[in-house]
Amino acid sequence: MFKKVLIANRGEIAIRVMRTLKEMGIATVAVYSEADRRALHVRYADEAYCVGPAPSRESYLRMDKILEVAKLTGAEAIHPGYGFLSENAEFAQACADAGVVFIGPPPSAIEAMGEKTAARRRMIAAGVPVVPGTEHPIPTAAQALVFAEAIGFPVLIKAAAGGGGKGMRRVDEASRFEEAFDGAQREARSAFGNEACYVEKFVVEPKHVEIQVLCDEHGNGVSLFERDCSVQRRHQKVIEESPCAVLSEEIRRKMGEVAVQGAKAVGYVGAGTFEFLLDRDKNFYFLEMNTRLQVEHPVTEAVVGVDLVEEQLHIAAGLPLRFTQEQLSQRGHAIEVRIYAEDPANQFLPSPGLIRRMVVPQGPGVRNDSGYDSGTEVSLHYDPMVAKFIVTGETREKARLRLLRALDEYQVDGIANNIEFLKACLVEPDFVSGSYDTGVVNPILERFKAVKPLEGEDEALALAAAALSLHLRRAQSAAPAASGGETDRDGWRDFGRARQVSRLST
Amino acid sequence: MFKKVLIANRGEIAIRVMRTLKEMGIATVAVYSEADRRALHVRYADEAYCVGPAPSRESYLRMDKILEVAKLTGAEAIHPGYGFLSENAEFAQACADAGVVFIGPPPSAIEAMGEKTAARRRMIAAGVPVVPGTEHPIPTAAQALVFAEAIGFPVLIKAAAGGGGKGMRRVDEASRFEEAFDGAQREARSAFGNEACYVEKFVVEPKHVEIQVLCDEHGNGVSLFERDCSVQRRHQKVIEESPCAVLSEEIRRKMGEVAVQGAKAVGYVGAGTFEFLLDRDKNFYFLEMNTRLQVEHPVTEAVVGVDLVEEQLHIAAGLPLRFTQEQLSQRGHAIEVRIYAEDPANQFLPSPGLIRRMVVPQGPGVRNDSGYDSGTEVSLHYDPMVAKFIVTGETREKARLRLLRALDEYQVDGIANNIEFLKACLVEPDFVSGSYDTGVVNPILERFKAVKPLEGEDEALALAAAALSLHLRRAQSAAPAASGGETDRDGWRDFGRARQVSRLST
Amino acid sequence: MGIDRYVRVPAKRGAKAVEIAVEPAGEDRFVVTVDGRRFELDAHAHASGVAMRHEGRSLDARVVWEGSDAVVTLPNGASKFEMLDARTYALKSATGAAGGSAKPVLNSPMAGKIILVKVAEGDTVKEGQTLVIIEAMKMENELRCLAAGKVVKVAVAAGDIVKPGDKLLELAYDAQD
Amino acid sequence: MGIDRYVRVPAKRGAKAVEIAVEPAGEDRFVVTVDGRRFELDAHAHASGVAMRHEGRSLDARVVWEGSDAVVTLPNGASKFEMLDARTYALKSATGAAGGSAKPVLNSPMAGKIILVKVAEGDTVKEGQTLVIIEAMKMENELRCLAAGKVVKVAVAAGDIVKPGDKLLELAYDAQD
Repeated sequence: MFKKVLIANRGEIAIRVMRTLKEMGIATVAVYSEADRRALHVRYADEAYCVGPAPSRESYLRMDKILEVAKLTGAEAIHPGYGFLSENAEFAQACADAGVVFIGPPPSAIEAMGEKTAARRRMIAAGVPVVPGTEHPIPTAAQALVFAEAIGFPVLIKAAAGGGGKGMRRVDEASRFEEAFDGAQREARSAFGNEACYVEKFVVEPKHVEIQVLCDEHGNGVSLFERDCSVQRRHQKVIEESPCAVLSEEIRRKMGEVAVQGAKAVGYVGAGTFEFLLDRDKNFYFLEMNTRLQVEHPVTEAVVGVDLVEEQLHIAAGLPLRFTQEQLSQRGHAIEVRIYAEDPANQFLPSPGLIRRMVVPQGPGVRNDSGYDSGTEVSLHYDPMVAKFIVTGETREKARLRLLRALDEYQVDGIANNIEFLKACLVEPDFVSGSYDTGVVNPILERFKAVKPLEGEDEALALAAAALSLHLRRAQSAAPAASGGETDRDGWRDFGRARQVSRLST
Repeated sequence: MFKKVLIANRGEIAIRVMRTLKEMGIATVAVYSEADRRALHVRYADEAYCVGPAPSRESYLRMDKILEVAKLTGAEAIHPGYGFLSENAEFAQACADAGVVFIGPPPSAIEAMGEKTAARRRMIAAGVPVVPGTEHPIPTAAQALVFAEAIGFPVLIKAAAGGGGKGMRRVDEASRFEEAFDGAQREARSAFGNEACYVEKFVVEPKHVEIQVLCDEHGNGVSLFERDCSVQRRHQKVIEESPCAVLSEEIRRKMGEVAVQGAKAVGYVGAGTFEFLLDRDKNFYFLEMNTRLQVEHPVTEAVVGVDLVEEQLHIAAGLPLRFTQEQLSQRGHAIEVRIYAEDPANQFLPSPGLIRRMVVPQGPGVRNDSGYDSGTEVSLHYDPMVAKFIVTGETREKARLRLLRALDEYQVDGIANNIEFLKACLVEPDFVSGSYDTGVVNPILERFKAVKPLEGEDEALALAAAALSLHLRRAQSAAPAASGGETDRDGWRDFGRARQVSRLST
Repeated sequence: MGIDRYVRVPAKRGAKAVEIAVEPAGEDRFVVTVDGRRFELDAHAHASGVAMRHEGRSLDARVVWEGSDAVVTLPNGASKFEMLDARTYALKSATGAAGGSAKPVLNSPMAGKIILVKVAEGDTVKEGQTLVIIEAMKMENELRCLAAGKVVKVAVAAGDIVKPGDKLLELAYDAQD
Repeated sequence: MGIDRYVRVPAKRGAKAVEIAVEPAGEDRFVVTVDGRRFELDAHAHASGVAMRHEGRSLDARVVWEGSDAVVTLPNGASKFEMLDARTYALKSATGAAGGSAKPVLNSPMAGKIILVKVAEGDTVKEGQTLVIIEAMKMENELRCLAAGKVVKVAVAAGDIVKPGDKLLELAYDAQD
C-alpha cells in the first residue's frame, strides 16, 4: 500500500479522503490556493503546499504544480476527489508519465466516457440502453434547433465536457431554444474551457437513478447497487438516497449488470458511476458515466457497508476486489442532503461569507462531511456546498424522520443556507411516498418561504429571547473579568458598548 | 403509539432517548434538578420541569415528583434511561398504579433480577450457568470472610443492589478482606441506600461478554447478540465492542439462547442485558441481568441495524416484536469508548468543571452521544461521563483504526479527560489482537503518561504556536471593532489587557 | 454584579415599535414584559442563543445577531427584530427609512462577476425580464425584474466584479401606488 | 491595525526561561525565533488554537489557555508553557516559586465530600498509605501518600465539603534531599 498520497482537491471531499487515508496509516499531502490558506483541509493534512492564486485554473487545475508537489513530497499517488482534475484524462496521463499513481481509471477510460456523445456511442455498442439524442456536439444554435425539432420538444442541451448541471438547459419550445443554447455554450466555456454542447430527448417525469461500480485491474467488476438522485434544483442534486424506493430487485440487478458490462467495455478500473434515467415504466436509459467518486457516495457506503475511498486505494495499489457480487447486499436505508451556502429567499443565489457558528447534529445514524467549521469562510471562488449530511435508518421512513430530527439540530449561522428548504423537500408528499421524479422540487420552490415568521405568543417569546440575549450579554460584559470565563461572547463587548439602556420614546 | 413521553433521566441518555422520540413524532418531557437548570437535556426537550435540588435523592430519584410531572403534562409513559430509577421495581409499580406506562420490564421481573443473589437462584433454576458464590447477602465482614476462604481467593465483593462497579471490590488475600468488605458496604449504602453485599468466586482472566435481549408482551424474545465489555478500569466499563473477537458462531448462539431462556423465566418484557463471564475455555457464567438500556447499547444498534430505544417504545406500547431471531444478523464491527471527565495524570480522579471547548469528530462511521457541549458544565453531583462515542467499520481492525483517527479529532478542553488514555488502550497489543480479558487495562495504567511532552523541534514549534496565539489575540484585540467579526475570542480581551509587550530580562 | 434591576429594551417588529422590559427575578429567572404581556421565564444565554422555559415549555431560542438585528429561531419559525436604543430609534424615524415601498434600485445580492447586462438606460422592462447575469461559484445567476417599468441608470458593465449591496441598476416602476 | 512589528514573548518551559520573538512577515506569515532558532511559518489563529505550516509540514496546534499557561498539543504530544511578561517573571523569580521539590501540603485534587481521614496529627506514614477518602460523583477516591514521612497537620474532617486546591493535610517527608 502507498505510504503517502496527495489529495488534489479542497473542501469536504479532501477531508473525507484524508480521513480514510489516516485510518489506513497513509501520510497525506494537501494542495491549496491562496484563497484557501486558512481552509480546514490544509489543517487536516500532514503536509500542505500552495499551488497558486484563487481561481481554480491557476491553482487546483494546475497539473504541473500539483505533480511538482507530488515529486517534492514523495507522494506515490494522487487522489483527485470530484470536480477539478478528477475526470481529466490528460492529468491521469501526466501522472502516469511522472510515475505517480492516479487514483482513478486509466486515461483511456476517462476519455472514452468523458466526452458525452462519444460515451453514448461506446455504450450503444456495449449494449447499454441510451436516451435518443445527437451523437456529436453541434456547433451552432441554428443547427441544434433543427435536430431538436426532429426529436421533438422537450429537449435537453448539455455540455459535452460537463457535469454537475453546469451548462445544462431544458428547453420546452422552439422559440426559446437558441438563447438557451448560446447560454449553455457560454457557461460550458467558462466552466470547462470547452463550449461543445449537444442535444438529447428530455424524458418526461423520469427518476435519476445511478449505479455505483467498482472494477479492479484484474478484470473483476461489481455493482454496489443504486442511488436515487432525483431531487434536483437546476440540475444540481440536492437529496440522494439508497435504495431507490420504486426499484424492484429484478430491475436493480439488471441495471447493475448493464453498468458493470458498460464499465468493462471501456476497460474501466476504479470507482465509477453510471447515471440512468428511469421512466415511469421502469425503462432505464444511460445518461453518462462519472469516472470518479461522487458527492453522494456515502449513501452507498452506509447501505452496503463499505468505505469506497478505501476500496479506491486498494484498486489503485493493484489489489483485486475484496468482495464478489454475491457478498454484497443492501441493509437499511440512507439519505444524503447537500447543505449549500445559498439563499432560498433570494432565488437560491450563492451566499459566500463567514460561518459564524456551525453546529452539527449528533446521535444515532448521522454522518457529516464538511470542509467548514465555526469561524471559517465560504469562498466565492468555489462550490457553495458547505457539507454533505447523511442519515441511516432501518427503513426509508425511519431515515427520513431521522433526517428531519437532525436538520432541526443543524446550525449554519452567518450565511444564508438551504436547510429550511431541505426540510420542505423532505415533507413533500411525493418525496414521502418515494415515487417522486426529477420535477419534485418545482412545486416546493413555488410554495417555499425560507423563513416562516413567528406569530402570536411565539413571536412575543422570540422578542423576549432577543431582549434577554441583549440583557444577558450586557450583564456578562459588566461582570468582573476575574470570573475567568473564557466562554464565547460573540463579540458582544463591541455591541454592548454602542447600546444605551434607556427608554424608547414613541 | 404514545403521544408524549417523560424521560426520567439527565445527560447523554436523556438526549439519546429524546432523539428517537422526536424521530417518532412523540413529544418529550424532561425533568431536571436545580443543578441541571442549564443542562442540554432541558434545552432539547419540548417541556421541562424542575423536580428538586442537586442531590439525586432529592430530584432524579423522587418518584413522587416525577409522577406528578407526568400527570401534569399528560405524559403517557416514562423512559427511565439507565441508572437512577431504571431498575427500581417500586417505581415501575408506582407508574403502573398511576396509570403511566413504565418503559421497561414489569416490577416482578425487575425484582427477580434486581437483588443479585435472588437473581442467581432464579437463573440456576432456569438452567443458566452461574459463577460459584453466596446465594444471599452476608451481613458482616467476618461471616463473609469465612465463605470467601471456603470458595478460595481471589473473590469478588459485590453490592446486592449494585451496578456500574459501585461497591465492588476484588480481594486477593484474606488479610485485606475485612477492610474491603466494610468499604463496599459503605459505598453501597451511599450509592443505593442499601448496604447488602455478597461474595462470589473471582474468575481469573475472564472476558466480560453480555447478550442484549428484547422480549415483548406476547411471549416473543430475541437475542441481539453480544457485546464484549472487558476493557474496565475499577470495574467501570471503558471500551465496549460488538462482535466479541473470540466468540465462535456456536457459543454466540448458545449464549443468546440461554439469555432469552433466562429472560422468559422471569417474565421479562422490554430491552435487557445478560452479563456473562467468559473464561479461557469459552465457558460462560451468568453474572447478572441489567433490566434496562445499557450505556453500550449503540454498538449493538450499529452492528445489528436497529434502534433499541424505538424497539423499547414499540414493546412498551404493547406491540409484538418487529423481527424474529432468524431475521437478525450482525454486519461489520462497532466499538464504543466512554469519554470521562477524569484526570489520568491524577489517579483518574473525577474532574468536574466547565467544558470550554468541545469538538466532536465527523466523517464516516462515527456516532457521538453527549449531554455536554462547549460552554456547559460537568457537575460534581453526577456521573463523570461526558460522552459515549461509537465507530463502525467493515472489520474490527477498520473500526479500531477509525476510532484512533476520530479520537485525534476529539477535543474536550477545560477539564481533564481520558481521551489519551483511551488511545493507549486501543494500541495495547492484547486489545489489538482481540484476545484481551478484564485485566487488559492494568499494564496500560502502569505505563500510561497522560501527556507525552513534546521534544526537540516539536517543542520549539509548540512554543512558537503559544507565542503566535498570544500575538494574534493581541492583534485581534487591537483591531478596530468595526470589523464586526463575532468569532470566538475566548475571553481574550481580559487576558490581553493584563499582559505587557516587553522584553524578558534574564 | 452590574446587572440592571430593570431594563427596557425597545425593539422593532417590521415597522412597529415594541417595548420590552427585562426584570431579573432570581438566578436564571426573569420577568419579561413584551408590549404589556408578562412572561415569567427561566432563561440563560448559551453559545447559540437563549434557552428559556415558559410554563414548562422548553424553548431553545437560536439568536443570531446581525449588527443590531436579532434573528430568533424557534421550533415554529423564525423572525427578525431590530433591537434599538432610544437614540438610534429617533435617528431612523427622522430619515423615514421605515417606509417599505419597493426600492427602485437593484443592488447586487451577492459577490460575483457581471457576465451580461441585458438592458440599457431608457429601456422599458417587463416583470420577469432578465436584467443582469452575474456569475459566482461557476454558476450563472439571472437577476430578473420584479415589476414593469423603465431603466433609469445602469451602474455596471460586463466584466465588473461586484460585492453584495453594490448598485447595479436604477429603475422607475410603472405607477402602481 | 495596531499589530506590533516585532514582539518578544518571554516564556517558561519547566523552570527554564525561553525567549521567543514573533515578527509578522506578510499576510498570515511570520518569522518566529525560539531561543535563537528561526522558523518561517504560515500561521493563523482559529477557535481551537493556531494552524501553522512549517517547510510544508502542516501543524494544527491546539492551544488551551489556563490563565497565563498555554497547553499546546501537536500530533506527537503536548506541553505546557508559562507565557510571561517581564513584570510577572521578575515577581515569580523573587518569591522563588520555581523550586519544584515535592510540596509538603496535600491539597484536594477535586471537589467532593470527605468520607474518612485515616491519619491523625503526629502519625508516621508510609509511601502508598491511604490518607484521606474523598467522595465525588458517587465514587470513593483514596488519596495516598507519595513518600514516607509524618503528618504535621490535618485540615479537614469527615463530612467536610472541599473544593479543588483546598488544603487537606500538611506533611513532613523523611529526609531525602
